[in-house]
Amino acid sequence: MKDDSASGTNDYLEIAGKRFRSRLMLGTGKYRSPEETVAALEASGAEIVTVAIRRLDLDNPNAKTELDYIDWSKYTILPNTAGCRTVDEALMTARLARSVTGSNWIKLEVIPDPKYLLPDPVGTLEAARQLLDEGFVVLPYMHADPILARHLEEAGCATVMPLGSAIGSGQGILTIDEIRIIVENTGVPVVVDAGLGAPSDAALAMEIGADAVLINTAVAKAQDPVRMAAAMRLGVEAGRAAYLAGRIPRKPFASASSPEEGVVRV
Amino acid sequence: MKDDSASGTNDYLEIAGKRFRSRLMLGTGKYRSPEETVAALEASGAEIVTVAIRRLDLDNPNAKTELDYIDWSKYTILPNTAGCRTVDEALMTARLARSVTGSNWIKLEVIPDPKYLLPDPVGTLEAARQLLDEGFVVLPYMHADPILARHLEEAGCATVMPLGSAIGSGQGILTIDEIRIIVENTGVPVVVDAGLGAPSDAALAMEIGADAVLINTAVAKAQDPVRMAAAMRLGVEAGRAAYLAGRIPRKPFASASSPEEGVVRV
Amino acid sequence: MKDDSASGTNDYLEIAGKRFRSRLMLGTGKYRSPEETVAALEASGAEIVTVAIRRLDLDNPNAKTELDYIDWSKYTILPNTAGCRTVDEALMTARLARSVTGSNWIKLEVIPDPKYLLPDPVGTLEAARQLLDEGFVVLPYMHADPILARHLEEAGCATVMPLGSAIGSGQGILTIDEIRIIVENTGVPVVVDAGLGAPSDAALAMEIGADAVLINTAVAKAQDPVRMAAAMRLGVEAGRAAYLAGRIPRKPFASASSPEEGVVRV
Amino acid sequence: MKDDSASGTNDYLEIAGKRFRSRLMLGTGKYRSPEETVAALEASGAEIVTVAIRRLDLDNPNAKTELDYIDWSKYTILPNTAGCRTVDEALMTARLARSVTGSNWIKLEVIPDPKYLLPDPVGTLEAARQLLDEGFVVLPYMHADPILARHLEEAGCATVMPLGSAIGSGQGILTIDEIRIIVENTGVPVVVDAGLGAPSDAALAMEIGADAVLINTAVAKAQDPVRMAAAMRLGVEAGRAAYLAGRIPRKPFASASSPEEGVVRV
Amino acid sequence: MITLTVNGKPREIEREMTIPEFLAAHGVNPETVAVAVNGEVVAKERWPGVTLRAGDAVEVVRMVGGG
Amino acid sequence: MITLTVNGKPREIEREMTIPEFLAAHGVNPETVAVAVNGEVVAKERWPGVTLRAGDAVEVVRMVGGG
Amino acid sequence: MITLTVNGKPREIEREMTIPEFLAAHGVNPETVAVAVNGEVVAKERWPGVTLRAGDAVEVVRMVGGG
Amino acid sequence: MITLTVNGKPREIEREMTIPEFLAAHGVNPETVAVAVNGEVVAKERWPGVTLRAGDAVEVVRMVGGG
Repeated sequence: MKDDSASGTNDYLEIAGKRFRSRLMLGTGKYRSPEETVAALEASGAEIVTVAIRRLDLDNPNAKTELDYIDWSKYTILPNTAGCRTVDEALMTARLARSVTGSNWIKLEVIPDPKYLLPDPVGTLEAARQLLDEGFVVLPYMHADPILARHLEEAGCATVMPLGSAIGSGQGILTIDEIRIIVENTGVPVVVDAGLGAPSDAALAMEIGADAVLINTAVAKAQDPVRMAAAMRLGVEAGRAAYLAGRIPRKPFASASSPEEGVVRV
Repeated sequence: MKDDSASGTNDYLEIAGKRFRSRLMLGTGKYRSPEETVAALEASGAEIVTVAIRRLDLDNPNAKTELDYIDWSKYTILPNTAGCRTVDEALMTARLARSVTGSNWIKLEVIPDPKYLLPDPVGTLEAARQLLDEGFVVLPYMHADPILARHLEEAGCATVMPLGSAIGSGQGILTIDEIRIIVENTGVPVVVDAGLGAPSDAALAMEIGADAVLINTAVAKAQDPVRMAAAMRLGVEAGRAAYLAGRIPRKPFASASSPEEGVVRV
Repeated sequence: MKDDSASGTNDYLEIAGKRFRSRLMLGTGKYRSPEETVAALEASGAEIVTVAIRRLDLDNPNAKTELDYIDWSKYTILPNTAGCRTVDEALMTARLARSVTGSNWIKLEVIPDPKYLLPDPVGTLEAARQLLDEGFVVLPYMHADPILARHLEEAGCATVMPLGSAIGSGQGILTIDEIRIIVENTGVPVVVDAGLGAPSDAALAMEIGADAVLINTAVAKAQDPVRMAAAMRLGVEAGRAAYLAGRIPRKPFASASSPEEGVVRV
Repeated sequence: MKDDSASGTNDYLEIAGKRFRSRLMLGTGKYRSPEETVAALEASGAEIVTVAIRRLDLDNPNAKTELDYIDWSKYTILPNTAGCRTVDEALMTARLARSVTGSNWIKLEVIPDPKYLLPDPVGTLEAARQLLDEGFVVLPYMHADPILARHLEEAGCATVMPLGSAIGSGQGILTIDEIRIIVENTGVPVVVDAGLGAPSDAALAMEIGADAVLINTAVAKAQDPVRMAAAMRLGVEAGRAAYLAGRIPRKPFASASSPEEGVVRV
Repeated sequence: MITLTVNGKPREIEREMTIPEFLAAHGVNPETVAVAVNGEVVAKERWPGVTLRAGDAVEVVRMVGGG
Repeated sequence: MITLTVNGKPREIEREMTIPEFLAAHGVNPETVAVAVNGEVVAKERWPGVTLRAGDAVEVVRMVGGG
Repeated sequence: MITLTVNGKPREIEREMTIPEFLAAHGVNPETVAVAVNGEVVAKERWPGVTLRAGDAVEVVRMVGGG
Repeated sequence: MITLTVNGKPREIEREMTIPEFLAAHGVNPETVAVAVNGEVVAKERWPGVTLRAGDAVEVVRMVGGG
């Protein structure tokens, strides 16, 4: 973001004491090629990038992945515990993630159901508490439940990451009222994660006061991921600028934009 | 827009043979000061700017208006017939507009009802036909009625301008399905006018294939109109780029963004 | 409807001087069998029943249709001009309908587009004026355009029949704000036609003040059309009773239903 | 409900081994008079009726309340823990409720926030487990979180009671996708509680497969509560019948209800 | 043999005939149909006086289920 | 005179008394209330055996309309 | 003195005058306005040839901010 | 030959070996992986001191693209 950006020069996202100019976090899953991954990251302007932790294929241990093409000096790496169904799996994966990345940041996901991929409120809170005890910086993925957000913040999480709609669905933000309440009541950054399908969704998240968004599928699976990454960046910047600019209230009625007086009558 | 824009260098809006880089048309009503009007126009990147035609106060004929501060060499002026309740009033206002602006472009509005400010489909079509006969370039404001759009296009209008929601209401696009159908079936540019409240609305209009949007109240009445103008510009660019990039389909179900294989099990 | 009905004994729908207790009009297309058609009509409590006019197969002129099984002494027949793409086709079909049914009621449809099946505002108004001149009682199907509704009412139509959503789509009422405005401004009965998929849709139409609804596909194509007809009847009655009962306003915030004072504190 | 009801004679709601014909639970708060309370209960057909537990005013211990006018032999009483902010308050209130009503059914609410009145997922689960240990039949009020619903069912709750929208707001069902998932995955009855404003909302809850609804404010605060109670009854019956009848799928496109062949062409 | 256009398609009949004769010749119950000739609807009471001639465009319609 | 905390507020009574005596002294219909003492709900059949003493925290509740 | 209807209201002027004279008399910058007389817009090049007479309905309009 | 459970599946290795030996034997770049043994993550600096024995459950993981 340039100095003459629409959001202004002093507008930072701050997580666990670290400052970021970009409010768009990008995932690295599901791209068609490593080249696309790298170019999309570049176009997005993202500074925080998520990765997953998976078992190495010992019969083919040096197969390159998209991640080998990324210049990690440019990004803050955020490993996740995606795929973990239980607290124990999430704890183990988080610890392995810390070992492999050298970073203590973790995007915590405890997702018992493989069909709807919805996070477990109780398990997530339990795992968060344990990981916080172990010194992790925890960014928990969660249902857009304002009271759960409060519990996670009180436990010491660095952000809350409420979902907009089902992960990978592109349905946008179906939890808008809940996210408004979370924004109003939460002291740590609110990152809308899951379900965002287009820049309009990303802009909307920012307009209602979210601090950032995390996007993966909507970029990786777009017909032109690199252009979509640029579009998402613009959408996030647009929404943030609009939030700072103070939008007009929604009104149930019309009001003319041209003067009502002085019309030529026949 | 720079050459390295997200939409690409060859992406033009073309109306009546004239090409524009910006897809955001801006209105000039309701600003708090002339300075804000000028700065908002600048920040928006708009190339087409709407004005109204009103009776001169002969007792105070040289009162300056916001329009006196605008460098009109930079913009294509688009006078409207806002406030006209009948076909005859709209015709008279259009002819006066041509005389005062020296341009034959007219944003046609025939709005019989002062409360809901909804356009008259029959009167608009009748006035459009007359003005087209008289050599005007007609951009008609209309309900988002796909069959009416067809009539207006067949009559020779340069664009169609379906409403998103009640003018000035900031409710966004409540007519999304109709606008999709209009986009699919219309050969002239589709400009979504009225009701857009935030960049997310503008982006959405562009994502579903609209060619441009027209905004006034949402910028003029924002707490910081200049920043909101910049935000709207970004939103329009984001939506256009996403349209060109090809968004993922909306799906009713979840799909994981991280690999489902290879998760550490405990 | 019984005397102790939820809507009260003096609640009538009146169209062109004729009174009805039922506010559910039912179509007769697309059922799986004549028996189902008859039983669904019975279960629905409908008093006004729509039919289409089609060319007779002269090579098989006595093939029975579902309509031969209906006791027409119990119903007011309402022929439509469905399938007519132009004003002339609609006029011809209306005149043939009057000849074959002996009734001068006509549900007017002018639908140029075979894909989206959206009505032509200009053609519908033109045809309505002609048919009114010829003594028809005209019930025009229309886009939910409040100004068009006004034109049709001023022309002398007996009702207006705005669409809820695309015909046969079961999407419910996507035009809710427009229908509210039509209800507020229209003196003749407002009948919501097209798109209703379930009793909740029918109830909603009535709750916002519509005078009646017309349903076909949602009953005929339900898995159990007879039970769905009964369900729609209940839905319409529920919505009408709620309209008369005066619903609570929608509020953006919560308010407790139990007393806030006197809670046991620990 | 009569034998010839739209839902059929063998359609029961069963909670903790007890069978009910009515699927509408009614609250008793906020009515304007005891007479209205009694008449609304009667008109609603409700068999399960909620009450709150509050401290007695010892200086005026025999002040009559609306509840003194109700013939409790006709209803299953369901006391709630409304107003309780913590697990301990809810436990104490539940135990007092059992003592005062003689019934071990409890509608469990743990609501820490007095502004948004949203339930605590963690506290509710903890209180539910304790009350189940003490032999209560627990009907927990909850956010529409499918994983939380699973935890509560696994703990042994007799129902789950997800919210439609903010309590008392009349906004209807904003959590429709979540409730669908809960219905699909839950073995105990799903009762939609909070936010229902009109029969269309109640019908919608039943159409998507909820087993019952609980309503208070929308009846008590209607302009005519008794008629609204009757309307809600009809809405619930309509929605249940439609669920059993199998509604048509929502489709994004139109399909004609009259035959496409045989139209008179001019 | 003469040729009419009936319901949009050519149809041969033996000779010129009135509308009731035409309907009877095709086994059509006259109660259930309406008839137009050359774009004009013919009221039922006028049917006996209208003779169908070569080249006439005839519409014969009935009610069917519809919504 | 001794002082209890009843429903969150101090209340003086003449002397120590059992729950039924306390309710009767205040004109309360015992059928319609539940009672907790010092955080424990007291089952109705146990009321006669429970004496309220100075400093006891007593809750006396009833049903009211609620949803 | 003669009376015109200007912008919907009566307005007296000293004498009959052409449009440029009328505008000058009122201090109006002719660059910024359009003029209609009796329902017809008068093109600027025709202004000098059009004389405003008693009873004429005159519209003088300008651009203002609008959307 | 001894048998470990590696990443959930049985895997035979020649002999007991330390983690760095195990990784080297499989051609794994130790920079890119993390290792857990019997449910405990082993910090990289401790790898040389940990010997894998028959029946040990070993996890060897890497980063992959994910969201």
